[in-house]
Amino acid sequence: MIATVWRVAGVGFSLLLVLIAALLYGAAPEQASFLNSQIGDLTIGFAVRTDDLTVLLLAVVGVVATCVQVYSLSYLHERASSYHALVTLFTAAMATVVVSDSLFLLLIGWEVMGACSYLLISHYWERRDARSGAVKAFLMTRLADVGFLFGIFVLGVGAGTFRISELDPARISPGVLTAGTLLLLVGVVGKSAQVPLQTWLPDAMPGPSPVSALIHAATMVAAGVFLIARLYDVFSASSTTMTVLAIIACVTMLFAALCAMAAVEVKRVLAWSTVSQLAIMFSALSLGTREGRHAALFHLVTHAAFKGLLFLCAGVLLHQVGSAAFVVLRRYTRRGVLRNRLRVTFLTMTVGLAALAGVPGFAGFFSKDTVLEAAWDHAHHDGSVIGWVVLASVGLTASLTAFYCARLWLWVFFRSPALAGAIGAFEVDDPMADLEDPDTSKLKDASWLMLGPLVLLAVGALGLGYVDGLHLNWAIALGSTVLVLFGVLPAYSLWSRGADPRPAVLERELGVDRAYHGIFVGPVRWLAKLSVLGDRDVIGAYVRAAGRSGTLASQGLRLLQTGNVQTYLTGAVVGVVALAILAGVIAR
Amino acid sequence: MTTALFAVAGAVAVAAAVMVVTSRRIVHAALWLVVTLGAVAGCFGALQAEFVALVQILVYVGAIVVLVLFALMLTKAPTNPLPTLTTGRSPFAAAIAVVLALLLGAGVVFAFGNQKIEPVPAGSANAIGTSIFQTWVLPFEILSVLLLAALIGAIALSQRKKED
Amino acid sequence: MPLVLPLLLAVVLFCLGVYGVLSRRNAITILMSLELMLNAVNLNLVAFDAWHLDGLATGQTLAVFVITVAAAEIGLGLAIVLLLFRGHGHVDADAARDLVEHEESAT
Amino acid sequence: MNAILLGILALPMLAALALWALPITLGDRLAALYGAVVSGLVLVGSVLLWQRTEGWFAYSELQPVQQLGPNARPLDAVTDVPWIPPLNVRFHIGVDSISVPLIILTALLTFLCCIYSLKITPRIGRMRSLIALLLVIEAGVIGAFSAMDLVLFFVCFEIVLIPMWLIIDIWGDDHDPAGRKRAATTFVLMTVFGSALMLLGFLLVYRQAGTFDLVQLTNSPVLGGHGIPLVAALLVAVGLAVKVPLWPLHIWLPDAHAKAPTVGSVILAGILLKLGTYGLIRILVPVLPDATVTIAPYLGGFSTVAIIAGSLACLGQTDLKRLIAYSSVGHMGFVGLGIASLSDAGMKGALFANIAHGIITGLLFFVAGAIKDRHDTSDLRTIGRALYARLPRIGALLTFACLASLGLPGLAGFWGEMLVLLGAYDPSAALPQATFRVFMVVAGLGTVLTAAYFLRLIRNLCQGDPAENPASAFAVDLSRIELITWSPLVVLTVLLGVWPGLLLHQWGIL
Repeated sequence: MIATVWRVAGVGFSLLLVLIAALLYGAAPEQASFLNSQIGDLTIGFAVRTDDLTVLLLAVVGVVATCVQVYSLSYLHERASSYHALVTLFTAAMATVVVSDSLFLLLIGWEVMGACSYLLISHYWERRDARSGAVKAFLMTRLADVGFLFGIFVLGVGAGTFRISELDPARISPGVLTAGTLLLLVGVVGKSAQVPLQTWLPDAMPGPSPVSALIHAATMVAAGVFLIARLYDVFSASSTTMTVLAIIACVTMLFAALCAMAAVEVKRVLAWSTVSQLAIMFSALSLGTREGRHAALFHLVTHAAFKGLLFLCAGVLLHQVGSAAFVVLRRYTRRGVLRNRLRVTFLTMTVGLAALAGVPGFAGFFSKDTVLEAAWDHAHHDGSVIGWVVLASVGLTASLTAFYCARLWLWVFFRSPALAGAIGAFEVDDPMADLEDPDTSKLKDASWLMLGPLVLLAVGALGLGYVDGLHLNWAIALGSTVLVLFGVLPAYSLWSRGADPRPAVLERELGVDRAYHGIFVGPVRWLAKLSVLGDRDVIGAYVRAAGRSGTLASQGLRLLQTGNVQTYLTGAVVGVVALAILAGVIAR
Repeated sequence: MTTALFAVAGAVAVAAAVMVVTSRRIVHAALWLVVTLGAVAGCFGALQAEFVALVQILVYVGAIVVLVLFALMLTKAPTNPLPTLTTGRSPFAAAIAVVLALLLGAGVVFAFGNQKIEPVPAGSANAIGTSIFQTWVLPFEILSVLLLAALIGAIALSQRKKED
Repeated sequence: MPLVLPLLLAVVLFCLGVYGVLSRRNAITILMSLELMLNAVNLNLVAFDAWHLDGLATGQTLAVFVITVAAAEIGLGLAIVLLLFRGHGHVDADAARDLVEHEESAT
Repeated sequence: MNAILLGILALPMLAALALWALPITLGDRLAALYGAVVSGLVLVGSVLLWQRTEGWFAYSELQPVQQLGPNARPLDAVTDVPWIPPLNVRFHIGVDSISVPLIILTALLTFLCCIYSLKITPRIGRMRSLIALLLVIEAGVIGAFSAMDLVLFFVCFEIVLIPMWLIIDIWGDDHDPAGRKRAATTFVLMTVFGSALMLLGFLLVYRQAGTFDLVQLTNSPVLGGHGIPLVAALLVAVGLAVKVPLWPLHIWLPDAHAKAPTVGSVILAGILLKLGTYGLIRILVPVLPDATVTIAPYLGGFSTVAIIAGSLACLGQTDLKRLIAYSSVGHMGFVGLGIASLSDAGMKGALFANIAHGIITGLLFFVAGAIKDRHDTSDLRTIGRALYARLPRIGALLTFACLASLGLPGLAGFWGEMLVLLGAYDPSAALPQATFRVFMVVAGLGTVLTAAYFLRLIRNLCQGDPAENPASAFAVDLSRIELITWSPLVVLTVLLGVWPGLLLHQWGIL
């Protein structure tokens, strides 16, 4: 009953967002502030605004949220009420971030999203990986949010206002501007899982797939991109921040793409690819030009469509097969059933992967080309080093992306001729793999409640590329197509030979996670133990010693109680004499 | 004349008092007390306080010392010299007493070193009687109540309980 | 007659009394020493009366009162000494330690 | 107005005396009902004291309002009669925008505790005495929050102690009589020690200023940052810090909270700790302004250490109630840091965090008490995991309270901490800015640690494999009385989270 109410509320609320976005489309930008209070000469309160950016993001959030809510109706049956309630709360928080004109309102939405993400990742709280992934996700973003909060302080106090629309970079001193934006960048890096705070996103995958689609692909992690786009004037006024952003983005996109190449689970591949694609958006933003901002937002929209689609497809695999690990999926594939039985899923996933890889004609191709074009323009016309670096790394990433997309597509859906039906390269993950053949008779495609959103998003992944108006730079388009081919061909050749070489260093994701564990988690645990012991054995010991010394002193004083009247009297007389002498001395 | 008389009586009193606190035989101490009290009464007389002197002899020598002797008898006090007459603290007590004496003496000399007592007319008993029964009659009556209370208290304390 | 003469006599008597009270073992001797101290006080009272001459004979009256109180006090004191003797079989003030803190009662 | 204030002071005290004096035997339910009615009346009265006009208190008896700026408004509900004339001590009470929210919080929590006791009672029973003691505490705390005379403040401060001691000692953890006795004794001895130091400080203030009257002292404070004012400030600060409690004087707190009964923990954490911080704001800062500037960096430093040390200690706890108790150390550290920053934002943050901590920790202790009652222990390992499966609603409420307590924006816990950090970023001009920025960064890391231990708690308690932790038969989920008692706290947490202006507005410009 309650679950039904929340289901209806969830779907209704997401549709409402779409409706609001449609109504606001083309409307003049407006602002309103409310519930203000005065702290010294600063105003702390809430404010909202509407403009193009708001409408764009509201539409993205609304559509993806609607898809996810509808999809979840069929996907998820246990704990549905809390799930739908939290997804709705998340959607509301994201909408708050999008419409906010007050840094504090934005922060509220920002962190409520984080909390919802935490609660939704741990939706399957009986699973160990879900629990630890959720905690990790929340703590890492929380750590980054501390920087974000300080950034708000620096900028807000420096500019004398916490209203986004009133932040004028010209009126803020350069030092404050750089410090503030760098601190804000910390929050952005955490939320969007960029290097060095990237490790939480792949570990957040034990959450339900629709949640991964909504939160960890389409919206929440893209909030960082939105924030920089929102504060673009402020950010682009500080070249230091933009350089740092460019470095982070370039390192991240390559790092994440490399990790994705070695991942052996569909959702983990997708998670790393999300990190990598977000980095592409950041690299576009780091150019500091209008084209860059436009390219980033364009890529954000198309990425929301195809990455949401891909996660929902992975969800179908999980729902129908029971796992999204390559090794399990291969067992179905070698019997040739996966592709045939899950035909809609296969087709939509193909569209999604093509868009992700940047196959010409698909949405991802156009948006990535816009990024490349913006980088080229910046590099070529302005002679900027950042432009060249971004251009090079995005190009390289395009190749790597194409590689892991092709690898995923081929290994999951196609029998490798060289292996003649054997599971091949992934058997090391499960020594029992060959002994047990899954029962494939009951495998069928999901209900249309789940497939409908897939189709809708697949249409988006196909068509969104043309929405922006076709203006291709043919040289770049050709170049990127070649790069994609450079990625696809090795993947095909490896697959056809039945080999999947995964360097150990990439499988361990360069050991970052373990290093963080050693550097932060261990010492904190040790300090916690120390602090408990310190309280008990140092501070507590002082308190106990104070009590003990009181007891001891009283026991010592008891010895004076000899019972002999004359002793007492002697003491009294001595006291009188002493007092008399003292009185004489004082009088003197 | 009175000064000489006082000095003699005082010297006797001091000497007897020393014997009281140092005598090894307790009964002797009590008897030396008689001497001391008598000498003090002499001092009173030298100060023209005949009434107080007479009361002193009557009450102290006549009553209190007799009472003390009775108590000694009742508590089976040994009449032979005692080996452990004083406590271990006696040197310390002596030191304290000497310090106190010096302190008080110095104070007295400082404060009243130049004062003299003028010879006063004898026969002050009349004046005391008048004073007691006019000015001090209320304390006097309260004192009688106190004596009564002490009497009852002494009886209550020294009464043997039935089971003894 | 100099005033200090009786006063110094009183001081000496008083301090002898103090010494006696603090050092003698026998409870009755202690009481006797107490009498010495009271006498010293009386001597002071009488001396000051003779010196001051207020016409009311205050000092002498007070001395008589003190003697009365002393009588009451020695009566009670000796009663207590008797009680002590009855309880313990001796009148040694130094050995009467019923009020001592015992170690086993410590908590 | 002053009749209302006198009424809410006198009513619980007289009601408690009447409850003791009544010769008839009163059932537990009836006693709780009586307490609920009385504290309900007090709650109504305290809400009536709420002023809709904004502004910081001002002492218009000595200065015209115009001189104090547009935001000033006079002290409300003043009663000022001589009390101990030879010592120049007056019975002077009044409220302003600082004390009213705290008084309402006090009345609310006491009321909720009485309601809660209608159904859920400590095993030992004797509700009549428990309710009477609760009412005495209520009267004492309201008295301390409205006292405008140092001696009166001290007296009210002390009135609260003994009932709390009895509550821990008599109704505390019945599995561990020795431990609860020790906890109660440590509590009472340490706080009395603190009060003694505070009284010494008050006497020094009196020696310098010649009056105990807070109104006069605020209008003509004891100036000078060295010598006797400094000693007085140190004494007052240390005395109050015991109550706050500031690291390293916090050692009484975990035991006292862990051993106290549920209502005792709620009152102790929700109200009693506020006396310390209220005292710092009401007495230390205005009366000894220069000396406060001298000691403020140290106060801020110890507060920051408290944040970190408290959070770290939480990470190592295995006992639910002790963990929540230690979390109070961290949260009160934020309040201390806000006060030490001496800035507008910091002060308001401290005041806000005070209220928010009272509400949230009250809720946390209620939930912890409910879990403890159901499992007969508060040891996390014994309770087991997967509370979501066994007690889904209570588990959800615990999660909510934890999220609120870790300072999630949008809930009440956030604004106080945020304003405190803002205050530390931009402290009073008299203070070393760089030092306070370091404090800010460290305290910011403390919020991450706070999140860490609360998530650890949720993970170890609420989540887990239900198969390994089967539900016990008697474990009942959220009962109606719990719902009724806790929902006001939940509502307030959300309300203050989305509308901090409700309180911030009230304080105007400090």
